[in-house]
Amino acid sequence: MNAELVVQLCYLAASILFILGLQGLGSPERARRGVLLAEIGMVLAVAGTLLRHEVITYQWIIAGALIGAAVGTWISLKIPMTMMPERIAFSHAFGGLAVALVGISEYWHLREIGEQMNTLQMTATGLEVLLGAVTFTGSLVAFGKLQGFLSGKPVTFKGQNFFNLVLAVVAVALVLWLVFNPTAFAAFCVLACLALVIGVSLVMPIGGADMPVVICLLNSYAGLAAAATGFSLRNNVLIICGALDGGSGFILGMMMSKAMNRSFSNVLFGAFGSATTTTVAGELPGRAPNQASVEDAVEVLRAARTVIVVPGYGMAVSQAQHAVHELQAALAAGGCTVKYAIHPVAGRMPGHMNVLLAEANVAYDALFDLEQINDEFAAADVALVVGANDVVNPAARTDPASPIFGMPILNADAARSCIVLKRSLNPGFAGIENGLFVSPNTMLVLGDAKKTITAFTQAIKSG
Amino acid sequence: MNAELVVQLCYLAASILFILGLQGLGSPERARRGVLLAEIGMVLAVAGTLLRHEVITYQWIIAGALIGAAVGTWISLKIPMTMMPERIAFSHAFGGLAVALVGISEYWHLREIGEQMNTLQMTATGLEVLLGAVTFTGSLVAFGKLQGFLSGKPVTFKGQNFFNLVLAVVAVALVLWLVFNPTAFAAFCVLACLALVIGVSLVMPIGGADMPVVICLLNSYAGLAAAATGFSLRNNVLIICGALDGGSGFILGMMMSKAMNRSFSNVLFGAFGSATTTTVAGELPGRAPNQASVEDAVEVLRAARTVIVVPGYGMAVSQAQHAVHELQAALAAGGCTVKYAIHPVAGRMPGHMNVLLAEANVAYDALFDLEQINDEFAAADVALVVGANDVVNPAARTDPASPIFGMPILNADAARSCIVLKRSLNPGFAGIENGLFVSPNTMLVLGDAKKTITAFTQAIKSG
Amino acid sequence: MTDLLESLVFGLYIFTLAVFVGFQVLERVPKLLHTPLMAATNAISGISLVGSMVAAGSGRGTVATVMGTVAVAAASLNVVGGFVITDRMLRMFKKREGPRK
Amino acid sequence: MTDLLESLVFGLYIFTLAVFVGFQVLERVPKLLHTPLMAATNAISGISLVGSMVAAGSGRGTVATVMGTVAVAAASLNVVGGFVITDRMLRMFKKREGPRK
Ligand SMILES: NC(=O)c1ccc[n+]([C@@H]2O[C@H](COP(=O)([O-])OP(=O)(O)OC[C@H]3O[C@@H](n4cnc5c(N)ncnc54)[C@H](OP(=O)(O)O)[C@@H]3O)[C@@H](O)[C@H]2O)c1
Ligand SMILES: NC(=O)c1ccc[n+]([C@@H]2O[C@H](COP(=O)([O-])OP(=O)(O)OC[C@H]3O[C@@H](n4cnc5c(N)ncnc54)[C@H](OP(=O)(O)O)[C@@H]3O)[C@@H](O)[C@H]2O)c1
Repeated sequence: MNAELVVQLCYLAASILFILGLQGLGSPERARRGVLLAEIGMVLAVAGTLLRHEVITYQWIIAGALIGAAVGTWISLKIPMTMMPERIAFSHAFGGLAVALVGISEYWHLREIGEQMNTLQMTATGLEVLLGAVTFTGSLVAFGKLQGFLSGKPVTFKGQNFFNLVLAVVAVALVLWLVFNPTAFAAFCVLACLALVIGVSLVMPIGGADMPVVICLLNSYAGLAAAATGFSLRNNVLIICGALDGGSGFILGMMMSKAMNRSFSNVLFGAFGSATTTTVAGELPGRAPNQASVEDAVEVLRAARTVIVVPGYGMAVSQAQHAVHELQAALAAGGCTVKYAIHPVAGRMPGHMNVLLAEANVAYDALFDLEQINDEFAAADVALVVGANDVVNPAARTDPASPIFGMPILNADAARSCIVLKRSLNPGFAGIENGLFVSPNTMLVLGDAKKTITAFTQAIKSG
Repeated sequence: MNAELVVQLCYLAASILFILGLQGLGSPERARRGVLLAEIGMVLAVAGTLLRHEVITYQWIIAGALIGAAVGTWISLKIPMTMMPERIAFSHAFGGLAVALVGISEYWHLREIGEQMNTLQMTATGLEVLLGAVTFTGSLVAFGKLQGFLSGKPVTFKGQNFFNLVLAVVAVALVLWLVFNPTAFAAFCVLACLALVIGVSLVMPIGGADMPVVICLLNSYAGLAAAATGFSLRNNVLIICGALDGGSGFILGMMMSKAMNRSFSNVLFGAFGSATTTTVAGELPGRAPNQASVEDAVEVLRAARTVIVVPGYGMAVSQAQHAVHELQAALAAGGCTVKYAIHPVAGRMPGHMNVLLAEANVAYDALFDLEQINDEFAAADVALVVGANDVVNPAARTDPASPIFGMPILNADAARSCIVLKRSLNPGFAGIENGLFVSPNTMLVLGDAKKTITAFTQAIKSG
Repeated sequence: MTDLLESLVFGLYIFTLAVFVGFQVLERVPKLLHTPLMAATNAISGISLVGSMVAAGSGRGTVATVMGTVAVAAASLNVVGGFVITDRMLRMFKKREGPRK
Repeated sequence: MTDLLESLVFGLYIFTLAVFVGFQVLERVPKLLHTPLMAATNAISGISLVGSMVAAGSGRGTVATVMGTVAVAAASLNVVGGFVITDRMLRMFKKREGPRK
């Protein structure tokens, strides 16, 4: 009994440390200490588990842990910051796999020793395997699409929604069946395989650019699966972490869909992906965009006292964050104030731009949220749009027919002049034209953002 | 089993509703709906309990509930808002009583049927009876002091701290003894009586004005006692409510002691009351206070474009809140802007001034916290100090020797002129002189605040 | 896990989590509403009613029942009184200027 | 209460309270740190390691053990990888201007 109490107290302490750790992420100063607390929590949880009397052999645990830790460390140290969305999809896949395997192995073990699960265990294990396996294949597909192994295009066929619905109903029916017939091994196997199929068929129809929302959704599923494991193993730390994890996916997904002006229930119930498929070209005033050379733009920048940089997905594509920081330094050396305006869904992941700019040593107190900075554009000399598009599209304010109408955007068009860096006249993620590019006080400098900015910096330094 | 499940789900729902209810108190718009949710939660909890199979007779429950509800409603409808501190002390006493009686009756019942408590139950019951009984008598003494039944003066004798310490040690020892000898009935009785004594001897030495901090402390004790009941009866809703209640007492106590510039650990460990006993008369510039007549003050008020009212304990004493609102209306009719500056510990209870002004129909968006309004005094024509003293004492900013040095205060002295209403030249709660009263741009109008303000209003209306 | 241990452990989990929830919720209550907050937690603390009802209504002999009944009365005084006064206070908080007398 | 019912009920309490705690904590994470947050919850979700270890280390026959071992590897990949990358990201967030290259 005493060892058992120690185990339970370890788990309790771990749960507290995880919560305190996430609380630490409430501010950048306390964030690293928070992560340290969470790490200690994880060590305690593992140590507690090693003390459990069921655990009698260690070699397989050690082997698995060493392999996992080695691969995990290697990937995490090597991966460039621009590939974070891929990395997160990838690790959701492993999270789902682990949970599903725990459920399957538990079921298998009881079957081997001739016992059967009680109602609660069977319900929890069924949901655990279902959600875990869906997360596994779903995240793999998401990863493939982001990475380019799979076509980023939505892969659809007629009746797909109906097909998915049928699969989901069958899966739930199988779980119910198992609850009343826990020994129905065949049903269990079918459930597991079906869940793998559901994961694929849920994510295949969705366009690559919509992946971030899908990933948050899968994050929530993974959390729920872990919580279900907690119910079936009567393990509270699993329930708590599952709830924290599921909640984080849910909150980030909600925030994203709000900032993208879609109803979250649409996102939850699979109606996303539509924006990519229905490309509505908003009507533009028949003006030609005002293309400008690097020299013209540099002249404007030299005269500016305040510049607001608006980074977007294009900055990530061209890895221009370091170049941007150098430009900031060059401008600041000339006495100009440089601020960054970060739209909540700029890039392809919540907080994407913040991490990239932090990587390039930009101090985070120079980064401002939409609400903080939007009124300052009117007083700014230059808004420098580095590979952003949808998040500065004035149609969101003015054109009720636009698919992004109502989405809060950065008022780059309010600045005295606006310099836009992009490679072509192609639209951005939402697939719609952008009136900002043809506005008279916009200068469009075509070309890769990194190259263009480096050229700016050189010209400003040498001049 | 099914009835049991229903009971448990009622309790779970009740817990959720209590949490949502307190969340509602996060803003005045949602507060009433929040309280409604909490009420529904309470109904569910009671309904669930009636379904429990242990509960077989209803007449005593109904009798008790009717009496309690009738008395509670009557008191709550009749009591004037100025008596809230008394009312809260009073109901803590009943909370402590209920918890202690539950523990005693549980113990008695098991003894009668010849069973004995297990370790967990006995620990929890011991703590429950201890904390409950301390809260009971402690709150009664606090009530008596606030109400004037008992002398508000600190009642002390030599060696008191040592005496209290001994009592506490004995009580804890008795609990431990009971854990190992749950059938020691005599020890149980001694524990209960001793706890009653501790409650009295803990609160007697503390001055009437320090009661609010004591009340918060007793609130925390009551919460912990309820949580202990939850452990002994294995009732989660009790544990959750106990934690919420204990947390609220703790947070309010911490906030108060911070705003009063005392360390909370001092307060927790009984070092409060000291400010009342060590009356340090701060040195004042040898100027005589600038006493003024109602007419002089009215002249200044008539000329003012912006007036900031600083209410304090004196407003509660003289029940001047309605008069203040009428003055506000009269001034506003003349085109003057009137705002209220609410210090976090003005009055004798957290939020005291807010409730009084709300009672007098003052809109809550005219009330401002210290941080919100402190910079506005410099631009105000008049600071009208209605029975406040310590919270506007500039010594807190300037005199390191003052006992309130470092406490954040309202900068009433920064206004162009300052009108102070009080009855005499006596000091306020902290017992120290106030340099504001002798400052050259202060006008001191002596007299009861309500009478003075009514005179102001009449003069302004008629003029 | 023994039964005893299990209820201790689960109780500790619930208590700890409730403390977290409580702190986070209560921290966000504005100073404006601190007095109603005190009254509302007072009402909620009347939840000991749930324990008192069992003590009063389980047919446990005179002494236990009398104590239970007194506990029921004390707890329901808090519950009902606390909610009534909280609501009475909150009704007074108004955003726009109310009618003047 | 039956054993089964009790663990269901306690589990529901813990889940519910944890959801409250989670929402309140996560709502306060600034947008600035949303990417590190995703990585950190990723690491924490590796807590399924705790279940995997039992599956891999309880001497339950080949099939169960192999599955358990794979699960341990997958979960510890998330735990270790998640914490490493979170820390790597957070180290990049600086308040004052860092040295320029
Ligand atoms: N952040 C999230 O969490 C999230 C999640 C899901 C969806 N989204 C969506 O993603 C969009 C984000 O908006 P955004 O303004 O950041 O990006 P965007 O609208 O996708 O536009 C990116 C722009 O960058 C340009 N670009 C690409 N590569 C470039 C390079 N190497 N050099 C210079 N320019 C380059 C592209 O134009 P060219 O091709 O002409 O160069 C394009 O106009 C929003 O619609 C949002 O709803 C965001
Ligand atoms: N709010 C809380 O939670 C709390 C809790 C515990 C302690 N406290 C303490 O209480 C104090 C509160 O400060 P405070 O400025 O509000 O009050 P205060 O410093 O106690 O002063 C009250 C003033 O009101 C005057 N007064 C009393 N009755 C009056 C009447 N009928 N008409 C006009 N004036 C009258 C008194 O002067 P005369 O006697 O000359 O009339 C006195 O100067 C602080 O020291 C604080 O630390 C507050």
